Amino acid sequence: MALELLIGAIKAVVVLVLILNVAAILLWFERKGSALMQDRIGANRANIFGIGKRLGLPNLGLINTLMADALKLFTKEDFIPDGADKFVHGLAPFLALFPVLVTFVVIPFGDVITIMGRTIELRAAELNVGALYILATIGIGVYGVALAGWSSNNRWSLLGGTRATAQMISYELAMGLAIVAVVVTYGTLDLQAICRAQGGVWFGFLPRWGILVQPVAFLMLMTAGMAESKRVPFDLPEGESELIAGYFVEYSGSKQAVFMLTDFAEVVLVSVLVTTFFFGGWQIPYLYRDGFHFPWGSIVALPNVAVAILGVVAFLLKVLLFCWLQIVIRWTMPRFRYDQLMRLGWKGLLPLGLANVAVTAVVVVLAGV
Amino acid sequence: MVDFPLGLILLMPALGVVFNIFFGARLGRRWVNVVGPGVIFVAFAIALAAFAKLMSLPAGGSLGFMMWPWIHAGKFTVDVALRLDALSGVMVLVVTGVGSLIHLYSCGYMAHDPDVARFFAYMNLFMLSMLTLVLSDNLLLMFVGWEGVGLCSYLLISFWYTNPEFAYNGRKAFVVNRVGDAGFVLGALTLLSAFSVHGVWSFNFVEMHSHIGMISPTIATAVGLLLLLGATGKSAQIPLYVWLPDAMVGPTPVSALIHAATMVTAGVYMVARMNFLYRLGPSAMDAVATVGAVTAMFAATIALVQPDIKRVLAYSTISQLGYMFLGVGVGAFGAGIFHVMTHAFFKALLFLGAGSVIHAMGGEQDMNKMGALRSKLPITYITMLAATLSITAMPGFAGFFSKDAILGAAFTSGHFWLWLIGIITAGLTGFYMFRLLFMTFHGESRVEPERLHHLHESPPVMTIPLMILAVLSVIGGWVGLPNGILWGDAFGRFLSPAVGQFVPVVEFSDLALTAISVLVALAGILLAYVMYIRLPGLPYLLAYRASALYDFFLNKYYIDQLYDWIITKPLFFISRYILWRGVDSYGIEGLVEGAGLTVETGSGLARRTETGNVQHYAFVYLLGAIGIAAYYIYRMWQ
Amino acid sequence: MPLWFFVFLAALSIISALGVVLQRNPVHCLLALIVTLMTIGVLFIGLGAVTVGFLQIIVYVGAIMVLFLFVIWLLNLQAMPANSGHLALKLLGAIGAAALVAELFAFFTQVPATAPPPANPPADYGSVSQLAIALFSNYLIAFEVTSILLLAAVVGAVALARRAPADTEPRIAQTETRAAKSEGW
Amino acid sequence: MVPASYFLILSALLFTIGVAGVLIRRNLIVMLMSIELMLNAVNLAFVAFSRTFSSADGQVIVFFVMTVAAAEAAVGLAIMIAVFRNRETVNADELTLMRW
Repeated sequence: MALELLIGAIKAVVVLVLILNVAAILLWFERKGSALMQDRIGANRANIFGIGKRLGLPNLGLINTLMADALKLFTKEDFIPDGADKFVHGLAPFLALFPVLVTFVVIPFGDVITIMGRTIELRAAELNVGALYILATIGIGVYGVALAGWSSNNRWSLLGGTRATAQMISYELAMGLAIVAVVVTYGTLDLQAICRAQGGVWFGFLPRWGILVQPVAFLMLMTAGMAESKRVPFDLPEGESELIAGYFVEYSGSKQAVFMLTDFAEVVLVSVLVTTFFFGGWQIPYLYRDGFHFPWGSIVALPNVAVAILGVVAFLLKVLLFCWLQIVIRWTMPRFRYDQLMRLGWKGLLPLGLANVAVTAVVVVLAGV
Repeated sequence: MVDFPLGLILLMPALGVVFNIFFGARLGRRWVNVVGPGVIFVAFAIALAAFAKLMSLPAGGSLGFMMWPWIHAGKFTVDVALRLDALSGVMVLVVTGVGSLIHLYSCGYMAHDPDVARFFAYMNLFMLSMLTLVLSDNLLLMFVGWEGVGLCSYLLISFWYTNPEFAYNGRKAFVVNRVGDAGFVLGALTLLSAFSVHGVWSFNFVEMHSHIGMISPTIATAVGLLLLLGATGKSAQIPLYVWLPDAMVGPTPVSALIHAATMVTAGVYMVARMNFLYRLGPSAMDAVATVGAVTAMFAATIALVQPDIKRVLAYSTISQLGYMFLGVGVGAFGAGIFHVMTHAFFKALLFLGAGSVIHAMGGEQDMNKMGALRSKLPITYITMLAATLSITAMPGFAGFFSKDAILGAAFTSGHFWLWLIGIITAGLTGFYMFRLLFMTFHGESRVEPERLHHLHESPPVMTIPLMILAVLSVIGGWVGLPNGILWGDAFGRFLSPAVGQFVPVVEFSDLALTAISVLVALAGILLAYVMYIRLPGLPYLLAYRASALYDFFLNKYYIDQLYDWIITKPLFFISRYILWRGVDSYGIEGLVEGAGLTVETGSGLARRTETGNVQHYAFVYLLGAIGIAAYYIYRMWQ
Repeated sequence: MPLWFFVFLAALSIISALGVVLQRNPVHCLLALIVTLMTIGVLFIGLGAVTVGFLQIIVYVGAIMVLFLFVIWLLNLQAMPANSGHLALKLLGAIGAAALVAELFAFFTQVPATAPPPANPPADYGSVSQLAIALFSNYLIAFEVTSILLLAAVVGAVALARRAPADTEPRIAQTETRAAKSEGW
Repeated sequence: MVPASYFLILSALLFTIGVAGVLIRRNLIVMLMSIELMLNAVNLAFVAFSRTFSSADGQVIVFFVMTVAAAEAAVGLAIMIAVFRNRETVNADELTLMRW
């Protein structure tokens, strides 16, 4: 029992650390990437005793991102506006961050690993209704933003909060429908099972990834996910030019840091979901429990641990890839108008998702899966 | 008892009623004039057929027709069934025959009345009721007809209801009849209870007749008196005659049909029909006879001085009805019914003739404004002369035989005084009838000039019935000649199975009696001739000299005023100040409005619970939930 | 589910439920209600009805409560004086509530379910498939009717909340309200 | 394992609290919330019984209750908006036009 708890704790910590680091790295990605795309240099000032210079290393701004900003944010004054609902105002950021973080609990980041004869599922919580869980946590995620906007006693933030809430509610539907389609396809709510189902190949060479079965659902999940994460082109809740910064205008210091962290965590979450549902999660083409089985017949045997670690690495790489994709989009697209946003959500994605689910259901029934 | 579709006789007038009520006004006068009398003629034809059938049966036979079961309550059963024996046969013939003639006459008489459809509807309804009365085979159905004719009488007396006095007279007739009907109902119920004691639960005449032996004479007398009360009401005898003179305000055909020929004889018919009962209670019969005789004389005296032609006829009707009661009262039921028939002929004729006169005079009824109409209205004069001779019992005329039979029976049955009254009345009759005739048709004309120029004989539709009735008033009595002459009293023999045989107790020569009555009548006629032809001033002189007596007669013995003071006024007082102002206003309305007030206040209070506040409702809801839960806990802990 | 966990959740739910009733600010009430609902959802899961538990959170917390929040914002309801008279009603309501809870106690301490439920329910207990099978076999008609009900609710909500032609209605409404207030309704 | 009666009693308490909320609070929205609370208390009882007799029916009922609750909330809140637009209040004490 105790051992179980220990293992669970370890897994949880691992996941948490992973997410936070990925988020932090993502921040750096964002800066450097945007600088790259806009032909700027980007963050390059922070320097500790000029060590880097001495060593002649190029200044990649890592220090800015990973240390300086964090220090700055966490040492700033935590300002609470007059007339704000202090309790809710303080509670909101964590209400925003918490659901996103706990979502990762059900994400399998690898296959089973066997240590001292004990096989361990590489995910924090072995929940067999992971999909439902994800939907639930995403649903809860609304409140942080909404309450943040409301409690600040500020028109802009209230507007931002309202927009954010409306937007997230609208796109939750599309997201849910996409996930439902996948669930119907694989006939289970267990994410690990879904990942396993994506192992193996068709016609001897084509990896059985979900993208090939549910392309529509993939597009919908991607779009809806980006809308959920309220980033450009869906950043109306915080559109600087209209609402200054939307629902977290009145936040400063650590709380604002939490909001930013939430932002990136959501990006990671979207990538994770996409990876899990459509790109085999930790699956690597041709890699099985006992090693690689290439289409041309050559077999490379590998120890179980190696396979597991490979899987985790592959998972992380895929996630980072999709994070990068989102960043590229974020720096490429202009912002939607609100009516466009709503039209896309209600008139575009929702009917599409319904049709997709219907078709999927029919096909599944006919195929007798 | 042989089956015969007697129902058809009733069906005809019923059809007429329906037609006249629902289509008459729409289809117009022509149709009404065809259908109204037509149905009665058809009924008359059917009645003739039925009568022929009856004649073909051996004596004492009867026709029966069961229409439908009516009341079956325990042992008590009454059916809507008809029966035609000799008695009802005669009545049916009289009713339908005279009725059809009068209907025909009405077509002419009501030619200028806009409301003719309603008139014929009422008339047909009356025929229906009268035939029901006559044909019924049990007392209850008879009572239905009894009430029906009363209703029709009321409707027709106040036919011109726009005149308040006419409406009042109609109401008077109705109310007075109610008194009599009360007597009828009490009598009937007493009889039934008396029978039911012995296990006979029936109103059927035949059954009652067969079981009459069970009844004790006292009860029979009581019932007889009660029924007599009803008869006096319907037949306008003392003390309930007062409505008939006032009933003359109705259209003259109505007076002829209802208040002379048919309805008013219903009392006589009823007594004759219940003869088995009356035979059991001699004192009741004496009462009947006494009432009849007194009424006859009493009414005759009033008739002496009345100026209104129709009122004279009305009182003479009462007087003649008195003769009939005298007849049935002394046990000569056959003679009574005989007089009913002949009286129907000549009295109907008299009324119709008077109606023709009034028609010609443009509505004038005061004989002081008539005179010397003989040349203007020849047919009317001739026919009325025949009728007058008949009613004054001139030998050979119809009235002679019937009245003679009655008076003879009165004497030979030992009622000398009643006979004497009858004789005197005969004289009075001769006087006032010829007074009427002379004042109307003879002497010098007192007609107002502006009426003179449009004096005219009535149209044939009116005169033809007059002639037919005139013939009947002459020969109608030959069916019942005195015994020993030709075929003798065929009528009496025919009736005797139904009403029993008259047995004289005093032996006396019929011829002498006849001679006396005829002489007395002639004396009356002579007196009238003297007073109204020879010495026209004499009546006024007499009226001046004996003004007290004259006024006494003229005002009908002040009986109306008497009733007014004894009965009407106190009744109105009680009704207005005790029943209306007191009981109704405070008692009943108090109850009603009290109920309303209770509801109003109660709801006013209950209304307060509707506060419109959701939470109050929710709280009540909660209480309900608690109650239900409590109930189940109670169940659980049982 | 261990007893201590149940007790913890029960206490949490009751406290937050009381918060719903007692707090002045509608938004705080809403937050309290959200906590209650989530606790109940967790209790469902603890009882093994996993699907229903998550559905509870998705539907209630994720959708319905957000609707409430929106309306609160839309009507701009700030903390309002909770006790506007009606102390009598409050007292009676409290008494009635006490009576009700007493009765329910009387029931639930008597029900045969006092014994602990079977430790090992059927393998698929509370799973989506079990629920789905029940829904689409025994309760199919009810299910369809519910869908119709939802459609009707959507249409009705839209029809009700749509802003009426903005010229007449508000004025009438205001006069009406003013009249009402002046007459002390 | 926790006896089902504990759940039932808990649901009773929650239900009663909801009742009290409906009776005590003047704010229509809070009253609606209290109603939701009552619904959920009942749901809890249903699930407890469902677990006791390990049948799916209780959960199905819960499912339906949720659906109905969603519909009810939607319509109710819409009504509330309409009312507020007309009367400028959602105070139950001031919304008493439907009375004697």
